[in-house]
Order: sequence, then C-alpha cells, then structure tokens
Amino acid sequence: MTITRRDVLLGATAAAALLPLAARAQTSEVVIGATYPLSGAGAQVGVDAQRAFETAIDIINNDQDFVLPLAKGVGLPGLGGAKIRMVYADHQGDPQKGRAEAERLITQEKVCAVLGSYQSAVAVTVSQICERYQVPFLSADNSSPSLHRRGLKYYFRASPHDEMFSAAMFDFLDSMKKKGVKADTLALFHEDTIFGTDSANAQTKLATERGYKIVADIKYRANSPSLSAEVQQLKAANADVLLPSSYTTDGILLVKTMAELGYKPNAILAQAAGFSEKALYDAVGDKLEGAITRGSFSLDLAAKRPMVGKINDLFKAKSGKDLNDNTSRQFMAMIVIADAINRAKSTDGEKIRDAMAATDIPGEQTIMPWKRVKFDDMGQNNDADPVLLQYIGGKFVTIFPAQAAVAEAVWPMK
Amino acid sequence: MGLLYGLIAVGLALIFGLMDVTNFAHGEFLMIAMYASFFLFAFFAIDPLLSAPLVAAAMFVFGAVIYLLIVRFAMRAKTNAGMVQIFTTFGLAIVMRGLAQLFFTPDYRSIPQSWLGGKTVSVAGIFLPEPQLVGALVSIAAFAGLYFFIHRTDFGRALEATREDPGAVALVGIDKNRVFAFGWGLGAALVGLAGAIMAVFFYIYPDVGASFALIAYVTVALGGFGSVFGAFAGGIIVGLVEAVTALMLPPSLKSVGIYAVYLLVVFIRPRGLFGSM
Amino acid sequence: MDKNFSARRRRDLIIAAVLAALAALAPLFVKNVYVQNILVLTLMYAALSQSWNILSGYCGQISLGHALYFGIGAYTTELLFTKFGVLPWFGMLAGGGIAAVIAMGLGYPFFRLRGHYFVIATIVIAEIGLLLFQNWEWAGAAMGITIPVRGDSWLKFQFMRSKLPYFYFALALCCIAWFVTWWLEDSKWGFWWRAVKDNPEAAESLGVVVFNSKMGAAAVSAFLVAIGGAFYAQFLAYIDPESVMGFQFSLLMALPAVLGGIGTLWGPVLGAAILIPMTELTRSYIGGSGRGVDLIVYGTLIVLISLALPQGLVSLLSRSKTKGATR
Amino acid sequence: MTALLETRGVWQRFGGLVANSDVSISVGRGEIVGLIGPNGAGKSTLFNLIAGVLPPTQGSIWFDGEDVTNLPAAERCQRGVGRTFQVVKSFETMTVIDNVIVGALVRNTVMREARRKAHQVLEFTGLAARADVLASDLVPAEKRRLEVARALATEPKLLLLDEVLTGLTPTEAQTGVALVRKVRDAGITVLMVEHVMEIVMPLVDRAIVLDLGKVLVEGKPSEVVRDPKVIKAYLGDRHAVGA
Repeated sequence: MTITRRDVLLGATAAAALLPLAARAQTSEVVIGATYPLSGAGAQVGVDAQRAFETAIDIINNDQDFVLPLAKGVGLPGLGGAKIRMVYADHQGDPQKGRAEAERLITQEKVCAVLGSYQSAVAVTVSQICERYQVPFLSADNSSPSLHRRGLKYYFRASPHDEMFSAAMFDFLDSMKKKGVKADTLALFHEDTIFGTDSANAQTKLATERGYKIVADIKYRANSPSLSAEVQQLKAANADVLLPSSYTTDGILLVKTMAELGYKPNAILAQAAGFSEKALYDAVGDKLEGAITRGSFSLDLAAKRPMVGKINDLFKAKSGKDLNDNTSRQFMAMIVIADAINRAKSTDGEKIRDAMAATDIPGEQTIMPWKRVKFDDMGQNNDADPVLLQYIGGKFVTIFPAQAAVAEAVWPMK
Repeated sequence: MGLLYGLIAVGLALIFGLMDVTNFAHGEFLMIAMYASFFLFAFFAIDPLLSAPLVAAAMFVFGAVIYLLIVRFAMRAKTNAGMVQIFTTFGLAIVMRGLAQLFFTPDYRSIPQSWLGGKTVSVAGIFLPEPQLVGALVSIAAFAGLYFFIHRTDFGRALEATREDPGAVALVGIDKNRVFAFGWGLGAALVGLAGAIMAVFFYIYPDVGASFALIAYVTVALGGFGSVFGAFAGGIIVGLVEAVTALMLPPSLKSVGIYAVYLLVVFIRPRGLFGSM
Repeated sequence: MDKNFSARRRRDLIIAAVLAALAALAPLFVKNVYVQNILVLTLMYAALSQSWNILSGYCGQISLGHALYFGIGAYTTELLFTKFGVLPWFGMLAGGGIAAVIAMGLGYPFFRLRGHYFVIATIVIAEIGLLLFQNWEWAGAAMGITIPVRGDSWLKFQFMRSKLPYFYFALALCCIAWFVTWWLEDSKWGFWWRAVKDNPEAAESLGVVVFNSKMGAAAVSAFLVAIGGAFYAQFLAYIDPESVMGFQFSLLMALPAVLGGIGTLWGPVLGAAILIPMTELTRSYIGGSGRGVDLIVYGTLIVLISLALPQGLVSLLSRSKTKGATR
Repeated sequence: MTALLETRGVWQRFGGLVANSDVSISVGRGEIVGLIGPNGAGKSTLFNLIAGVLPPTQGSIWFDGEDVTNLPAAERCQRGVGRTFQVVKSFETMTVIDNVIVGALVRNTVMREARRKAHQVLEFTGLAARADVLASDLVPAEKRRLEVARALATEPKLLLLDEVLTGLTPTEAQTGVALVRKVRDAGITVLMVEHVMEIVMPLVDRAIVLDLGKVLVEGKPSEVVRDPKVIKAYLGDRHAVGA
C-alpha cells in the first residue's frame, strides 16, 4: 500500500537513466567511485578531494613523466590502455547515505573500487557494503584505528592511522625531552565524534605508557557555538603541550578563543584534521606561528623528489591550493588503487583485492614520506611513516622524524 | 557570551516572540549577515564594526522581502498554520544554505584582522575579549532600543495589535502586511548586527547558522514569548548556565545544562520567565 | 447507521490492501538494489511518519523530538544484541516498550506545555538524549556500535546483500502503522485525540480525560517509532548517536506527514512516497557537484508544497473522495 | 428527594477580585432554572465552578447526592453534567456527526452504538441534515445547536447551557426555546445562564438572579421580574450599556 505507482515509475526512470552509463563502463573505461561529503559542514573537503583525484587521473590517463606507477603511457596498460573515470557520490556525513551511495556506486555505476570518505563513521558503513559486494574499499583519509580491525577482507588503508600518528607525536616529545625541553604535562582537547574520541584514546594510552601527565582532558561538542569555557579550563591547567584533535571549524574557534583569553601554551601538537587545512591558517595563521601538526605529507619533500613539486603545481592549477595532508593522501589513494587494478588486469573485485594485497610500491615512487606501500593482513600499510610539520613563516616545515626533517623544531612556539 | 546569545536571539524574539511567526531560518539569516560582513571586509576592507549598520540595513531589506515574497503566504493558511510556517521556513533555510554553498563555496572564511579581533581587556584579572565586550554592549543597546520601540512607539503598538487581531487593525486602516514586513525587516536587521559582530571572531561557512539556531530558540522561549526583556534575561541565563555546566560536567555536555534549565523553567512556569503568551 | 461512513472505511481498507499487495510484488520487477534501497527507506519513513502522525497529527501535540524514540529503539536493540546476545526481534519489542514508557514519563511534565514551548521542549529533550549517548562510554559513545554481520540469518535479522527481507519488514511495519491508524481513527481514542487537538477544553467537558489521551497517543507513537529505529539499526548494521538520534530524523519523520497531509490517514504514506525518492534522487544525481544544487532544489520543493497545499497533498485527492473526513 | 445540584457557600476569588461570594443555590430534578444577572455578576464563574473547570476557593458543590467539589470536568461529565460554552468551542476540523460522537463515547464504548446514539441526538436537535458537514462550515446558530447536541450525547442528568440563546435572530431563538423545552421533556434538568431576561423568563420554572457575585433574588420568573432589587440592578446595567 505504501508503494504507489508513482514510486515504481520513479524507480524505473532512475534505472533507465543509469543504463547508458553502466553500458559504457564496460568498454574501455575503468570506473572508480568516491564517496565524500559534498554538501553540509564538510563539503569543502569533498570538493578538494575531487580536485586531488582529478590530478591523479590526469597523470594516469595521460602520458606523464613522473616516477609514479602508471604515470608513463596512456591509461592502464594491464587493461589495454583503459582510462579511469571517477564517479562521485555525496554522503553528507551521514552513514546511512554513505551506505546507500556506496551501494549505488557498486550496483548502478558498476565501479570496481571505492575510495572515501573523510568522516570515519561513514567509512564504517561504506566499507561494510563494499565487503558484502566484494569490492575493495580504500580509505584515503580516514585515520580512525578501529577501521581496519574489523576483520574485513576488502578494506585497505595506505596511510597511517591515529595510533601511528600519535606514536610519532610521542616519539617527538621524547626526543625533545632528551634535548632538555620541558614537556611533561599534556592537555588533550578533542571533539566528541569518532575521530576525536579515537585520537584521544590513543594519546591517553601512550601518555600513560611513556610517563607523561595529562593535566586536562577536554572533550567538547563538535561545531560548538562557543569554546570559551573549554579554553578557560585549558588555561587553568596550563600544560606544557596542547594536543588538539579538531576539525577546521572548531580549530579556528579554538585558536581565536585562545588568543582572546590570552592563553598561549609552549607548544601545540595537533592531530592534523583542521590543523592541516588552508582555511584554518588563512583565518588564524598569525596566531599559530610555531604550531606543530602531524601529517602524512610535506611539500619539503619536493627538495628531494622534484616530482612532488610538479604534482603540487598540477593540483594547484585545479584547486588554487597546495597539496595538504588530506589531498595528498587522496592523490596517493588513487595511484595505489589504479596500480592494483592494472596488475589485476581485471575489474573483478576479488582479483583487484588480491592485487591490492600484493601491492608493493617503494617510497620513492610516491609523493609521500613513506617507506613503502604494502598492506598487512588487515589491510593496513604499516610502513606509512607520519611526519611532524611546524608552521613557520607561513608554511610548513618538516621537523620530525630526523631522516625527513629539514629543520630543527622551534620550541617554545612564538 | 550570554549577551551574544541574547543579541542573536533578539531578532528572533521580535519575529518568533512578538509576531508569533515561527522562523526556522533564523540561523541562516545570521549566516547571510556574517557573509555580508565578510565580503564587505574582503573587497572594501571595511571593518565589521563599521559595516555593521550597512549589514543591518541590507538585512532589513532582505527580511522584509522574504516576508513579502514567502512568509506572507505561509501565514495565510487557515488550518495548521503553525506547521506550514515551520516547514516553509525550514525549506527556506535549506535553500539559503544551498545558495550560500553555490555562490560562496563551502570553504571556511573568517576575518583575520580587524580592529577588535583578538584583543583583550583585562579587568581585575578577568580577561574580557574585546569583540565579545563590544558584542555585549551592542546587545544591550539593541535590547534597549527594541524595548523602547515596542512599548513606546505607534509602530510597536500596531505590531502587537496586528498579532492579536489582524481583522480589527485592518478596520482601523493598518495594513497588516506592511506592519509585519517592517517587523521582519527589523528582526532581520537585528540579526544583521549580530552577524557583523559574530563575523569578527567566528568562522563563516554555509552551515554556520545551525550552531546558533537552537540556542536562540531556547533563549527566546526561556525568557518567554512576547517579552523583549525576557529574551535579554534568557540570553544572560543561557550564557551563565553554559559556563557553570562546563565547569561541573565534561564540556561536551555543556548544552545539556542549558536544555535542562529550559525544561526546568517551563515546567515551573509554562510561559517562560517573563512570557505573556 | 450511516452508509457513507462505513463505505469509506471499507474502501480505504481495500485500497490499502491492493497497494500493499502491489508493493509486495514490486521486487519482482524492481531488481535494482539502489531503487530497492529507496523503496525500503520510503516504506520506513512512511511508517515512521504514520506513527508520528498519531501524536502530532491526530492528537495535535507537535513533536520535533521523535528522534529520541527512534534512537532508543535502535540502541536498545543493538545493545541487547551485542552485549547480551538477545535476538533483535526481542530487542525491538524491548526498545518499543522502553520508548513508550519514556514517552509517558516525559508526558507528565511535557503535556502541561503549550504551543512553541512544547515544540522546543521536544527538540531539546531529543538533543539531551543525543548528547548523553554521545558521552556514554558503555554504549560506544561517539564510536557507535557496529553490528557484526555474519551471513544471512532470519533469526538475527541480518542479510548480506539481499534487500528483500528488509523490504518486506519495512512494508509490514508500514502496513501495521497504517492499520493501527486506520483502526484508531474510528475508535474512542481516535475521536478523543482529534477532539483534544481541536479544543481541549470542550473535550474535557465531554468526558475526555485530555491528559490520558495525550499519554496514550504518545505511547503508541513512541512504540512504533522505536520499532522503526530498531529496524534502521539492523538495516544499517552500524549506529552512532548522530546517525540515529540527530535532529534531522525528527524532521524527516514530520515532513512526509506535513507534506502529505497532517492528521490524515493517507498523508504520511503519500508524503513519504514523494519526499523520500525525491531526497535520494536529488542527492545522488545532482549532489555530486558539491555546489549545493541538490539542497536548493529540495528546499524549494518543500517551500512550494508547504505554501501551495497547506493541508497537504491529500487535499488534492480528498475533494472528490473523502468528503470532509479528516482534513 | 434531594436536589440534583446544590452549591453550598461557594466562594471564588481571583487574586483580590471576588467573583462569587457565599453562593448557595439548588436545582431540583426536572426543573428548568435560569441563572441571570447583569454583566460581571459572576454567572459565568459560577457556571464554570459547577462544570468543574476550576475548583472553588471555598465551599462545596454537590451533584446527585455526592460531593463533586474536587472532581475534574471530565469526571463530572461522566457523572451526568453536560455543558455548552458561551463562546462556541466546536471541534472545527471534525464533521458534525463526529463532534457528537465524541460526546456519545462517554456512555457507549462500542463505536457502532456511539454512532447510532449520535445520529439519534442529531435527529432530536434537528441537525441530521448537516451530519457530514465540517463544524467549521456551520452558521453560528447551527454551531450553538451543535454544542447542545454534543452535550446531550453524553446523556446528562443536568444540562448547563451558557447563553445559548444570546445573539440569535428571533426565529432562531424561538427554535432554541423549543429545543430546551424538548430537552426538559426528555427528563433532563436544565440550568441556563442568560444575560437578557426577556428571552428566558417565559421558559424557566425558576430564576436565580446574581449580582456582584451574590444571590440577589430567587423565585418564580413573574415574581423576580417585579422585584425592585432586580430592576435596580438591571436598570443600572441598562443605563451603562445604553450610554
């Protein structure tokens, strides 16, 4: 009774509209899906991600001279030079919509792999659906450690997760302490969704193990209209190091409120997210001289690997921005999945999965400071070394680990 | 902070409280005003403090036009007028967000340098951020102005009479639509002021209104519909409760305190603190 | 006896039976899982909106906090399942029961409030629920609960790829919600609720215990919505506070009924049948641009329908059919 | 036989305002009693106290041999007190028949019976032809009549009529008077509040005049209209209205 004729008609129209696309997909194209927030609070990230993917596809589909897999030659040689086409879906940060869109991408658009998804909660449902349809899901930019520990066969993540990031942060603190810097007390400041909670859990664990004292652990509501009360508490705790895990919106408000209330910690060591977004530095960069953020990417690499700079130029031409933590990972995710499809010589989900599992890309063939791309049996790349970047003079400088560093950390921050 | 909540709520107090029109797009009005301040700053380098009257004037026109083009028709509904208003303005809110995303992109904007931004006055060891201080002053002025306006001018009386009995005022020769369009304009202009002040220390993006809308509704209802002074008091209480809750509970629960106080107040006084309706 | 009346009731029932039968056959023709997904959601929102309509449409107590009951249904089911191994079928009923009890508990103070004060109180209480779940470690807090799916099982009501079991469950839920409404419409409760909505004072003078009527409506409404929440949790196999208790659910439950015709038997179904596919299709086919065009289209349609048909889409049909039954 | 309704020393104060002071009246079974008095005499307040809208500040109300002082309106209706409202309160979105069914449900829990009862009442009150019309589409006189029908459907022992005849055209008023008689003939006691004496005096068996919250005079209509106190109270009122 609830299905009216109109409903069925709508469905039929939708199906009909899709047919040509699906038919085309099987010819000389390889279709890859990406689910991102394209409207609502996280929309900018989704829009930037589209630019990053397009940059990678340009390199793969056209003959370019980079030391990246598939850069040379046109398209995917393993599939007779087939070209990659992206289909984007908007999940609006809602797990249900993410799931529905993933299902649509797989069954309607016939995508052979799915990339995503910025918000971790959405990655949960999207990867479940991919598992059910035996289509590989590659987390480009989700950093929640719980994601790869769910026993999924079709889940992969080339980039580090928050525990790896947090470990690097504590390694850095340890090394600073050896140099005689006072960094004994920490203040955690994290938002209340999966990202913030996961990050804070990892940091709490590491702090206890390594003998740091957490003097404030402040969980706040994401997108709060005001953070004054929270910052008052941070100020009262007056820790040596502030460890924020915030998205862009709250990050901007945090820094502004800190300045207003006259709170300045010796160091800010951020769990990326908002603190690697250009918008945040456009807004409050002047107050963040010397802030440190973890990252998986650094433009400094351009000095050692010139292609990083060139690829950054390509991206900048499309988006008007430099590659950052998110967009670089998105770019790499595209390269990694294309490489696997190429080796699988097929668009069959299971074959691509096996090819993904066998992935072994040396670090030099990436734009990242990673040792290599190689997945463990849970689909996690444990060789993705995070870096720490310090915001100095309007740009990021790599300060840790030593082999990637181009400068010494400035401590305390200005 | 409480006075700022009050400032955001004051426009709503007029539209929602005094004219008894549900406006679910209030947060989006704020968003538009913040963008207006931002662009005046970005293109003409006008400090938000200076542009506030400009923004308010523009918002006045905007509010009146929205009323005449859309809300007027929503109020004509004979049955379940309340629901029609809720969902018309809700739809309007979605459209405004969509348009903002289309024209302004979803990127986060903020005004990096302004006369007020980031400066702090220290009074007896308590830090008072200047933008919030100015916000508080503007807020008090806005409330005082509105209070005077409603209770001491012909228009204020016309507004109240129109809400009470639109038929009767028509007999006396008052055009209901003109009165309400003016009311909406004024409400929007007050939000415009709030937006200009907010733009100094808050980031701006298409969904920014959502963060404030619920607080604004609660503020107005807490003080009581139909009372300008109530909305003012409501704002102060909300600010205080928020600060106190954040000290006692994990800060992520601070809104719970505000909501709980609202529930407590209306259970004891079903018309809010100073409500007349 | 008045023939018109019973004829109309019988006709409604027959139309419903025919539509339900047609719907039950739909999967024979609709093989496309994306469309099936839309159908499942449409049915679910029709059922939710029908349940919301009982309290807010018939009894006139506009609630914009029904997400609370939706979330309680979802959480009760999944907490019982993942922590104690209770099958979702029982969890669902438990969730419904808990939601009904909470609805009545809240009714005590809430039903004294009128108009906007009541509406805002409902929004606020759902928001409090959301915040509490967001901070409740045992219930997964922000991480939510992932429901382990290990193959198809009717017992655990989980299925890997097939949408059909979900489809039929949603259809059944929708039929039940419709039938309950149909049955209540011509019952003591149904009359009492409408009387309370129109004029509580007059209702009281005619022996209607207004308070109890509201409580009854709240309990039935919350129970059904919680079952819907439990279904959603099973369907999604993952829940977190934002995705089952967010304000958007409260609105999405109300919207179909309002667009279709609030306080009418067919309004919620009609509204959901138009609104949900529209929401999904606009997002899927014009949302990928990242420019918010889908929001503009969606919002404009809501404004236009609200303005053009204040009594809902049903009023288009009812002119000729149900002469003045329940506008 | 005891009176059907009795108020014993009832007071009602609103803040400093005394609306009823020490009002003791009684209504016998089968009577039509008129409760009259000038504006502001406290008629409506007393009426609401009897109907159970609010409890009296002081004093007690007895109905059918029981103390009902603290019972809510719904409970009194179940015991046999039916009422109408001065400002009509129809269920606007419901049809006429549905309006009446709400009343009929007090004594009939089975829908079919409630519906049959409602139809009987509509026949009785002459609204049968309008059964399927929405209450909001009725003309004012019909709305008044609907109020009576709804109350009658609750099968009351006592029917409280609040200015049902006021504001009607002479013809409409005559029909109304006939209906009230018919109601009494059906064995229902009637207590009616009216502001205008001319309409009610020929109809009622007994009249109670309230002034300034107190019982001024009580007795046969013919005696009451001649009472100088009543004339004074009313004349004063008339002058005020006329001026």
